[in-house]
Amino acid sequence: MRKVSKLLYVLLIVVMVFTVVGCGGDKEPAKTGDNQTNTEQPAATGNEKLDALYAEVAGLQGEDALKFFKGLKDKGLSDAEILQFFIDLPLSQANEQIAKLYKDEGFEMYSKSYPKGETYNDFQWSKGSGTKITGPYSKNDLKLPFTDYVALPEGPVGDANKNYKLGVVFHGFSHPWLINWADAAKWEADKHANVELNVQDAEFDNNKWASIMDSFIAQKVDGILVWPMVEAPTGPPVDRALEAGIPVVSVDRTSGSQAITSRITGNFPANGAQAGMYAIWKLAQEGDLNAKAVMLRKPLGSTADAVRTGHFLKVLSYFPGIEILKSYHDTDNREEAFTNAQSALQAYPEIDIFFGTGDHEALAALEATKMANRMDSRKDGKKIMFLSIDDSKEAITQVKDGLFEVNTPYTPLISDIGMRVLLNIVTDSAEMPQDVITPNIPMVTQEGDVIFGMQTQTPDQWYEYTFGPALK
Amino acid sequence: MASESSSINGGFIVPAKFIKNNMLIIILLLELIMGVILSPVFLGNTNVQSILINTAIFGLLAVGQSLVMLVKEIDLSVGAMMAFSPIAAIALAKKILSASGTEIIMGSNYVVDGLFIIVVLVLLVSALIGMLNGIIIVKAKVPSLIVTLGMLYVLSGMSYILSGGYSLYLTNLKGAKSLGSSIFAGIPVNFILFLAVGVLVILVLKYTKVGNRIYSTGGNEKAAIYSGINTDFWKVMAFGISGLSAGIAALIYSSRLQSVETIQGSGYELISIAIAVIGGITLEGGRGKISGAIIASAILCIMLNILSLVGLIAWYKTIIIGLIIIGAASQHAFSRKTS
Amino acid sequence: MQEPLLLLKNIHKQFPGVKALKGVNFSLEKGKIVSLVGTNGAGKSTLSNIIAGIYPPDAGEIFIEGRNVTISDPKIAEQLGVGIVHQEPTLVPNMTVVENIFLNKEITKNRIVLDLKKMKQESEKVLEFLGFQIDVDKKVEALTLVEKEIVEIAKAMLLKPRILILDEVTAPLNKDEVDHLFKIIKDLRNNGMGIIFIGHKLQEIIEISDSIMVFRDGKNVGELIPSENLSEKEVIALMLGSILNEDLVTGAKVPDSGQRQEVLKLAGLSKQKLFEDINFTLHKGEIVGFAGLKGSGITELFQSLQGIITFDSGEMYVKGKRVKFKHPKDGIEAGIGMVTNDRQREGLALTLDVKDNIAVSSLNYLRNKFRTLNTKLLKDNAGKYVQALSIKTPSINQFVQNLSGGNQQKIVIAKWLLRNLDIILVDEPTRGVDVKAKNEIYKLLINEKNNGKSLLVASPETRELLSICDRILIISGGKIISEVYRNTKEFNEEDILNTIHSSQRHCTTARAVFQG
Amino acid sequence: MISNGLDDDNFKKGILKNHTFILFIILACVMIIGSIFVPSLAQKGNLLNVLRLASIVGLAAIGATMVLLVGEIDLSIGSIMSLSLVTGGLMVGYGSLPALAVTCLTGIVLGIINGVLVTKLKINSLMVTLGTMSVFAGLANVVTRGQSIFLYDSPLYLSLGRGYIAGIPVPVIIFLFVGIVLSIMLRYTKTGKEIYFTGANKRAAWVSGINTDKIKLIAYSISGLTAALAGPLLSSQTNRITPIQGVGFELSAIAVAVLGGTSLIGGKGTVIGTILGALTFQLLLNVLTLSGVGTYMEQVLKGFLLIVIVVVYQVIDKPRR
Repeated sequence: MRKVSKLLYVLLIVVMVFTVVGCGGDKEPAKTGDNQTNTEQPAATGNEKLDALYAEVAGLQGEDALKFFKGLKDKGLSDAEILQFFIDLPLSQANEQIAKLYKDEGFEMYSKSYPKGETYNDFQWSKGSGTKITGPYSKNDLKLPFTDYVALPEGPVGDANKNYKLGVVFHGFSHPWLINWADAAKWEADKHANVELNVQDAEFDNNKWASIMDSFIAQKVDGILVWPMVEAPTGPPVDRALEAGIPVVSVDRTSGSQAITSRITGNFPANGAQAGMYAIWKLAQEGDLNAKAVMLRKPLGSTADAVRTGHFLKVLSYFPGIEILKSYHDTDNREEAFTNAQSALQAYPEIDIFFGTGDHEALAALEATKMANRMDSRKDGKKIMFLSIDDSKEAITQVKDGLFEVNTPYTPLISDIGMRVLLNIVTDSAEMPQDVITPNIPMVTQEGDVIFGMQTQTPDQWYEYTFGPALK
Repeated sequence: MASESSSINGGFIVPAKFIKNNMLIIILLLELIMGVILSPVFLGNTNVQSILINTAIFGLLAVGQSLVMLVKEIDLSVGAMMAFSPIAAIALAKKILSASGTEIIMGSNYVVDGLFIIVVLVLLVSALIGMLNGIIIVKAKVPSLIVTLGMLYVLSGMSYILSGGYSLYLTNLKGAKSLGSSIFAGIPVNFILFLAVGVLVILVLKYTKVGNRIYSTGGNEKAAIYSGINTDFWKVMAFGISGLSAGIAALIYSSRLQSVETIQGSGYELISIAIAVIGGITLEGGRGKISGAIIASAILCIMLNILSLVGLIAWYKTIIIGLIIIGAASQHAFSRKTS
Repeated sequence: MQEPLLLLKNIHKQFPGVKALKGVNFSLEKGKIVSLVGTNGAGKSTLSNIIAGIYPPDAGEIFIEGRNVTISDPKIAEQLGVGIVHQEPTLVPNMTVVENIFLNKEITKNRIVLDLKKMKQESEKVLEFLGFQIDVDKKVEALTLVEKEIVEIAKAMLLKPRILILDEVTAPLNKDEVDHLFKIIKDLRNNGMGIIFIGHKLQEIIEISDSIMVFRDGKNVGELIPSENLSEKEVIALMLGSILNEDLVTGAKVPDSGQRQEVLKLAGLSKQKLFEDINFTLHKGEIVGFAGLKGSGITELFQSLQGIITFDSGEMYVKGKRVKFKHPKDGIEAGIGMVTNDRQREGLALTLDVKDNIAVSSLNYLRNKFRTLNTKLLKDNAGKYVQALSIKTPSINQFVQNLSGGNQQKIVIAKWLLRNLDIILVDEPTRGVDVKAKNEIYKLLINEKNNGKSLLVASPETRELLSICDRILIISGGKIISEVYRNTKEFNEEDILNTIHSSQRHCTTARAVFQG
Repeated sequence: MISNGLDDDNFKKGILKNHTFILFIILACVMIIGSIFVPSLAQKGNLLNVLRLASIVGLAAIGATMVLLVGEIDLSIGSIMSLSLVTGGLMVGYGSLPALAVTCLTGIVLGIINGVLVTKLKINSLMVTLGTMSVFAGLANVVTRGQSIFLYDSPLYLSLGRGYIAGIPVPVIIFLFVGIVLSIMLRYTKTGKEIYFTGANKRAAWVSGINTDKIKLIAYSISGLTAALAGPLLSSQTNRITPIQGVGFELSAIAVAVLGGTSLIGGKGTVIGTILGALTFQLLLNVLTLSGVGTYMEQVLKGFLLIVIVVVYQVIDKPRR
């Protein structure tokens, strides 16, 4: 009996010890994070026009900052430049809470390492372009927005009588976003008769991911297209492939390998920044720059979460009136996000903004709010703001129905770009840059408002490009 | 099932017995043949090596799990251990070394130094946690399923807290790479390490007192106690070794991917149990051979490899694995009945 | 005079709930066989376990050859030269005979590596000494009961102990084997070993011991020196003490042959390797005994009558209706229930309470019109039988595991009585039951017979059958070899045993085949 | 009575040895302490949320309890939930009722499959259900091709997870209904007693004329059904069915059952206990979430509580030998 209790103490102590160590552990990245770069100075973007603007805005805050933002259009910035302005906007110290949060979580490091730059051949995306397909795996009706980007004609590629074997490794044949990712890649490959594809699912196990890479290397495939879940563990396998002389192209997330042949990145920064833009713009519309926000976030440490949240906070950091009530993390699981949202609604009687770093999070927040009958619980009966990311048909429909204020698209339908880049490389028909940037997609608002001079899209304009199964 | 039919009609007893006793090896051979037929690259160097490394990782877990099952317990915490032990070890090493002024973590998540102490700590931590499992179970006399399930939650939670969700790079860690990818005579050193551990365990069980201790503890605990064997001690040992082998598996895993991540090894506990079962270790305790578990781990890894070589969608893989488990379990059930 | 080999002074031992030993004094001389007798829970096994170091005494001193020792665990006992054969099996099924005999006593070369060869020779030597041929590389689970028991003894003998404790070793052995064993034990005694012998079979005890130590609730109450004129009655009297010991009840008058109604008829019932060509008829209101050795197939015959196992060939009629049961419940529905010889394994749910254990087979009849259980009815009935069978329990909600062997046995019987079966098969009605409870159970059975039930009783203790049965069938090698009626001159222990042993063919394997 | 065997004579001692009672105390403590530190805990809305979530995991846990009672274990609960959800989901086109019907039906069928494998093939249930776990999970993905199925147009289906009847969330009502029915079944019917007896001593039960195979089959099909029932409650909260909805659910279910005082050896435990277990489990998580210790610390404490509670149970009902 006494033994038993003694035991429990032991266990307790062990747990506590590690917890203590742990607290040390998870502060750590932050410190070095801000040692590396002093966030006080505006980051040099290489774009004089923008740098000048940043110098101007640095001192401003609250109403002044707002006025400055509103004035951007008159300063002769194009829509794209306006968005770029908000993406590279340096952190302001005006809102201590946000500035501190930004440092503590080491967002600087993430946004620095995330590829930025010009699109290949300065490609500009025009509304309505793209190709309708039926997902080979999901059987969804989809429209790939960027089929003209790094375009590649149908029919055999490279040496017509050579057969090109390509490997594709990703995670999640049980995950809507990722299935559509695979759909786009497969569709592109199927267009070319002499391309043979082997698509493998590593089921969110990076060791399996590595094994599959190795089996591709063993098969001496001509090229590999990958979706790395996280950076660190996916570096070595990619490097092994490169050593074996097999080009590797990553799409969306980036791998730990610096030498990777080419990487197609989405636009996490644009997501966060636009969510921030919208929040400020909307608050300004309502005439009160004071607001309380809850952030429902993807798993701690995932690039998507860090980069999006970071850029969101940067924009908000100019407005002292904004308070971040709390961050809740989930494991990419809508049920968890839902529970978190419920708790948030219980813990905080006043919530003006729900920011979700993924569609799960925002949608969960919406449902939780509905169930708690808190939709219009802000003062003078205003509706709670839902800032969503990831343009699933489900999410866009919420914008259309006026339940979500905004959705900033992040589409899986970019893997076809990756596939084309890879084909170009394996057939050495064109020189490809290491970083292939996908065009930023303007956010989707119910009315297609103009925000700080930037034209946004209506749900109907974007709907055809959205991913996932249709609601109805 | 061959054993079934034949043991009924006495004629084929001998071949039936042979098949029954060497079932696993036969399956393994069949698989190899299948692999060669289905894929030209199956026997290619890279492929073989990646199979071997996987076998090493799962095999180690399975060996530990088998020992625990031999003493009639079960360990669900091995998977979480694979993430926790290296993360905790690095966190501790950081604390310890920073006292002596050397920072082992650079750029927020690049581990650059202290390989040796980290390795030692990994082994230490994993063994200790394993033993902690055992101690709780024997002292408080509570079912291991629940204790280790609880430990699974605790450890995986701790891993996140300790690492803050960041996965750590070992790419700049001197020696880590060679630990992971050094190859001896075409065979990954890690695999040799695993074989060494496996063979050691087998020999110890067969040729020293330890074997009798373990088997009697699982086979008939009361008898063991009446013969003056401290069964509690051996149970704790089994859990300790299970933890330790999970630690070693974690080292192989991390050195292969040259990184430490919070989710590594999640779900492996069930795979390790499955392998042990396929290898003929039963939950009744005191039955089965470690060698079986080792072969079984090879069987499973080769199977997975073949399936991915022929490019089958993961959905069907899971189904096949499930069927294999049921098949194996029932096969043992039958052979037990007939004997 | 020289120090006694073993001397216990004022030993106390308390378990949660019970005082097992209250100041036992005991001494064992070199070259003596001392028997411990006493009703269940008198403390015999507790004492032997203390000597064997299974658990330490709460108070008291132990001297071995005058040296005051504390035996904190079995290993130490071993070093002090104590060897013990426990009442319950202590072999590991999945390990070989050698491994079992040498469990925790392994011989090693250079301290680490096991010396398999040597151990093999050693264990063969021991077995040879005991006069048995057993393949030492066989797994224990493949052995017969007898062989297992021998291995147990070999295990205890291995280190040539000075003190040997034999707790209930003779149970599974047949007469010859027992005689053989006794011969060996006597040799050992003559070589100066001190032997403590624990048993229920008083004849054996009187036959072998130099002195008999009688225990009663945790104290040793007296010592008897066996001699021609020491009768079991005296021993029993001392065991029971105040409890007056009426002579074993004798079965009431044989029902007059007039209205004898057949309830069970077997014609050529056979099951391979277990029993063959069993023909007999059971009448309403009679008790038929089955005398035979372990492994003579009686247990399996009974099992096949309730459908616990199925017979291969032959015909079985219940009340004239031909039946063959595939499942125990078929037997019960036809009115046949078996009180198995292993109540803990096959009779009771120890972790459930008395009322549920009594009611479990009769739940169909304890339901109200909503088809749910009528708890009141259930309690009443359970209570009724607790009364009727005078089962000693604080309440019908008591867990069965907290009751004594006798009371547990009664609960198993009560289960069938509540179900109101016509035919009850009782296999070893008094196994592990003390003398007092024995008599109660005999009375109970006879009482039921008088209420018009029919019973089959099997028992290794012939006198038990003699005392309650109307006739006795003698089984050997799975065959009925003779039948004796009460009030005939052959209806006595000697003749019956003679019949058995004269005809006895070794078929000890029968039971082993049936393990599990 | 069966569960904790209160002796009429020493009732006091009994009550202290009573798992349900202890659990109740713990629950009360969590409630009181919690609401001191986290005021928002005691709010009606919050408690309703806790109840709703508790009902979902609780339903599955009741099934787990049934299987544990007969001395077996069911690791496939989560996969059964996913598979039955998606098969039902295929029917939402034809309306909510057929969808729900199919879901429950599938659940029962899958449960029976488990039961048959365990009883007929006589394989250790942990192994069987470990196998069926991955088989069912795989099938769930095959059925929907890994896709989600949306429920926006199935108000009835949705109301399962979100609706209220007389101010009480529907899941809670379903949960309590199932709970009450089953605990009546366990206490006051033949099957119930036979379930306990089978769990306590299978061989004895068989000899006593109980069809143990049938009993186990029943237990497994109940487990399948409850798992299938819990599914819609879960998915309707978030408007969609996914083929991975139930992943990991089996472990929480078993954990809750054990928390409720169900023994892994069999023959010991009550539905009431499991219900309380579910409440405690969920309330604790809720307290932690509200007090903001963070998702990952929650997990740690969850595991810690689990270990502590089984130790406590073990200590209080150490059998006096």
